[in-house]
Amino acid sequence: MTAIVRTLDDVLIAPAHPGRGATQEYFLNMGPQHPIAHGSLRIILLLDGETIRKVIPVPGYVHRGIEKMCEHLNYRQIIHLTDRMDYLSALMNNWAVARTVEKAAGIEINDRIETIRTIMAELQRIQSHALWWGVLGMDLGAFTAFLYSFRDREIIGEIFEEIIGARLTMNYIQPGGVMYDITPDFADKVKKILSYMKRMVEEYDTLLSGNVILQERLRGVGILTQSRAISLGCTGPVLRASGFAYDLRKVEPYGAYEKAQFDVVVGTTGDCWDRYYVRIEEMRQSIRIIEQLIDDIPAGPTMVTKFNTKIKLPPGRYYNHVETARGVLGVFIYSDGGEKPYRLHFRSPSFNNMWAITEIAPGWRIADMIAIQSSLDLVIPDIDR
Amino acid sequence: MDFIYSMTTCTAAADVITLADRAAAAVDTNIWLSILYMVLALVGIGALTAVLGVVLIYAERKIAGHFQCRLGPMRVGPHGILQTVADTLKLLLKEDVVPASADKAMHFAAPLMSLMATVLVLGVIPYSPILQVTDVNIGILYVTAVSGLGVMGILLGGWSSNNKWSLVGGMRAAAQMISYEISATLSVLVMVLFAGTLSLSGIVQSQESGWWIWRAHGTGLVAFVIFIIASTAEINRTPFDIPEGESELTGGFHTEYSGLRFAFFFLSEFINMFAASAIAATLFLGGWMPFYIEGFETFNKITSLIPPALWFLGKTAFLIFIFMWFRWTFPRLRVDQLMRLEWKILLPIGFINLIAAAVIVLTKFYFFPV
Amino acid sequence: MDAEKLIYTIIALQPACRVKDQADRPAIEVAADNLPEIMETLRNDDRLSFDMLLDHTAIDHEPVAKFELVYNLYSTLHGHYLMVTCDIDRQTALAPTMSMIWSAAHWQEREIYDLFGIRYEGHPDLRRIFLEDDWQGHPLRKDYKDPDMLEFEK
Amino acid sequence: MGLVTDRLPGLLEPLPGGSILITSIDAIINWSRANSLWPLAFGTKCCAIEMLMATGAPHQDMARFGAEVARQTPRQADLMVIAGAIVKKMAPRMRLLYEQMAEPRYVIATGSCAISGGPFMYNSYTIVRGADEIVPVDVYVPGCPPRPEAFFWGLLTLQKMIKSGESIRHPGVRKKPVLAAMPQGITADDIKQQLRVLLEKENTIDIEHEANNRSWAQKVDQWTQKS
Repeated sequence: MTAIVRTLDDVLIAPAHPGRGATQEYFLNMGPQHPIAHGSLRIILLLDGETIRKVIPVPGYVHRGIEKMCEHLNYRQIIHLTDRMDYLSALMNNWAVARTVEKAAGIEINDRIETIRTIMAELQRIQSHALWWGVLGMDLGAFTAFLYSFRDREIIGEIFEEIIGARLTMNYIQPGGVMYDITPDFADKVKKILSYMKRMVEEYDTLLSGNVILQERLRGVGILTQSRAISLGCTGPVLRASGFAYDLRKVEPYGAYEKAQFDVVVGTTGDCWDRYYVRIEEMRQSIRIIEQLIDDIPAGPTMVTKFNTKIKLPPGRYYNHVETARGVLGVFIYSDGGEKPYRLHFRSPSFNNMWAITEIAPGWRIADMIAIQSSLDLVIPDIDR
Repeated sequence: MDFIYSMTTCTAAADVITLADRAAAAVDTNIWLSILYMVLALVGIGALTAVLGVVLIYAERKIAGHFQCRLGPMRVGPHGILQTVADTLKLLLKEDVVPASADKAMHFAAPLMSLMATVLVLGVIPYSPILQVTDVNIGILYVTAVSGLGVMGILLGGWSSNNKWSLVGGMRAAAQMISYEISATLSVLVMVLFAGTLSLSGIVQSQESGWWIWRAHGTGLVAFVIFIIASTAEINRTPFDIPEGESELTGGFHTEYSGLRFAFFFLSEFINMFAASAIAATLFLGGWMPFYIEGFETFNKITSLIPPALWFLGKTAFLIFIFMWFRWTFPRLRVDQLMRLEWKILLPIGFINLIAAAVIVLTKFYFFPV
Repeated sequence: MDAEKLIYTIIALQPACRVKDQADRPAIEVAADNLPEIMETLRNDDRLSFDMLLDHTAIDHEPVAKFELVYNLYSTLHGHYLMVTCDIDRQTALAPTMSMIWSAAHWQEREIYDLFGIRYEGHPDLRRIFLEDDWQGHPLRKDYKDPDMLEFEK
Repeated sequence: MGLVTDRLPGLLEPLPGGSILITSIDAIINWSRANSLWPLAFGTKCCAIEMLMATGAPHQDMARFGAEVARQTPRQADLMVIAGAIVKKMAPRMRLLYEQMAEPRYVIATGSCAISGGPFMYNSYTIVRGADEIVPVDVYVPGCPPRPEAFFWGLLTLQKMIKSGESIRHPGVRKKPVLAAMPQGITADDIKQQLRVLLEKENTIDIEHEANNRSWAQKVDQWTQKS
């Protein structure tokens, strides 16, 4: 057995079906500039009429080599690059690196930092899921959903702008703490937003979830069974929709998740509808988590190390992960004892989730491809890194 | 029940004089007057097309804006009323790209065909008793036939662009529009049965004692709903916009069109929407007939003060608003679901409705005087 | 199952494994020849049943001319984690594929091939994943030099 | 349409008052082009969320400027908003998209990544340092990512530029953006040139090169004195 290296051209050969009356299968190129690319993913479809026979995803159109860049930066500088991977859950990406580094360097984090981190991360999870909901609506033709979701996204964003100063690339959670302390009226503002978001999640249900056309488009489409999801390495809402309750916030609680009561939302069949509704429910659960934590944020410093100290990790291999809005973001660090990682690898949730389309899309139509792709909620720079 | 049915009775019918009638009457006495009327009709239809395009696109953008908690165009002219003028001018002056591998002649003909099919319909619509270009005695048949040509333009556009997205869009359009044509025609036939005429002015005049949507023992209402659904599909608007399917097919049949030719497709979509609303208003909502309630003489006097043309425009605008409402609320259907809706749901209902209407007309089994 | 017991169970089943230190979770080191067999055991044994390949990556130990493959496994049944490392020769850069055991390995191995140039024997579709097919070299190798790359060392 | 822009100037010029007519036609054409910038739905990275999505959203509402009609197909788009990093694999595709757009076409580069490579400038083996290496850029909007308001500034700058720039006498030729904070006569090109030379200065001082570029150097001197 030897390793055979192939190129894309080797794959793009449409199977010929000789004989009378046979249909000609053809390739259709979606992306890198296509509304369903959600950025710049290229998907090549082998089609028979409108029915999908084969799906070939071609990522790499925003591959910037972040892992190589990390080898040249110290542990504090890495944080800002993680913002630009999965920009919709930037805080959770920050947290993944910070958590790995803290555990490896033995930095003890106080309760205040953990609570602030948890609240911020959950706020961003709501924001991320709201955006996903709007984009799914837009992909399926309900354009108004998109604008409603952005209306709410901006309202949550005001909190981030006030505390962090950034709208998208936060660079907030650092190894050893958070960059800025919260303002005195933080709790009141967050409570106001939560009561607003509660009503808005109901509105999402009224506008889109209850719609007959949407249910027709999503129910029973693109079923991903639990065993396949596990084998494919899917995580996050995609795995939970298939019925397996793997949520790091519950399985190995980090941050302040232990203090909060919440349910892990799971689906039953693993179709697009389950993936849709798991996320809608997760928004409600996130609201629930924040409501429990917001009232008693413990006192203490927001940075336990000095900000400018260089962190050195003892030689070894470190792997740690957090649950982002899309799934498990793992950070693998191999340190040789220096200020910079010798090798740093991100196990990105979208990368593993994306490949589920190669299994679940064949047999469905082009229009279902849109629903499947939307329901997986991929962020392309997270795949490419 | 009687009250509801008699809600929309008219007291007096106006005489219909079309522009074609005037031209014909003037041929013997003054040939120039006759030609003047013809030119007037041509210019009128041309101006209507242009004005409708500008106004409807502006309305669409404003209405969409307000549906979506924003303002819509604001900067170009007061409240952005010159926005579509700017858009039109820009599209006219934009480079006209014809793909190298496209079929040039068909690529050129497709948008023209699409626009022509819609503009031809405008000629027979009775805007008011004295404002109609010509009242063909097979008016509604003509409308069905001519608007059916629109699909040819879209199919040609999709085929000649030599682009896979366009082709898929064109094929979807052909399947969809031809299917829904059947349902639309079936519901039109119901009205033809009741009115006993194919002429559009004749159908309007037949509603002087009440609009067909109330009057035809429920068959009118069913036919109206089917007609609205079918015309949404025929004019390719959400939830039936699968031939364009912005997020699926990038632009569907008009993916490869730019500048003026794209403007033609864009315009024809909006003119089509106006035509569909106008036909629906004519058939079901009494066209230019005012809204009368029997017994309320003061109210009736006030309503009859409003000119018929305004009644017509008001009803049409209401239906156009409904189309826009659909568009900014519903998600898009899938191709097979779309076909299922037509062939398994709308078509059987349409046939049953038609048979019921035929039975009512044949047996004269009226609950109230028609 | 706690970490020590897990390691003992694995070593009892597959004596060829060695305990790997310098890791923050239970870790074993195996030789490349034994890798498929050991992985099969880890995946299929009832006491272990590591049915999820969370992460697969590689480290380029250029000074000692070795590539180190790292697998992070998770058992959805028992909820335990395991890190498996395997040294391969840097010159030949050949490794056995795991894509028959975990589907996730299919694409993770393609990524490693793309960035490190490690070729996986028996991989069904070994192609570059992020970079173009005609890209020269494998960028995450320590000796990779790109004329367009601006080095910023401070 | 080529008909108007190609033949009209030749027809009108000989007429008495023809050039005045052309000027007023120019004004109308430029007004329509400036007020109807339909963007191409093309985003690669984080900036796409801010530039193409958040700007269209209720809080900012790009529709006010008539620019909310995002086209999925390049044929119908006027404005290419480069939102995010461009890597070597994407570069040829982006060039293709630009070529597929119909004239007149405008490009706004938003965010550090699209301007210079931004945070990925160093140590990244795939990044293209600046989208202007691939397509001609009209307006640069700095930020990482820029706020939607900054994008509107870029859009309005582009509108100003279109209104004052192009003529049907010379289609396709337009003035480069004049930044608001700078005195007249210094364009973005000059600034880039200045930066490039400053970078070179840091490494090696090339006297010959300096001498050749005295003209721009004087300009920059003037600018620094004034500000």
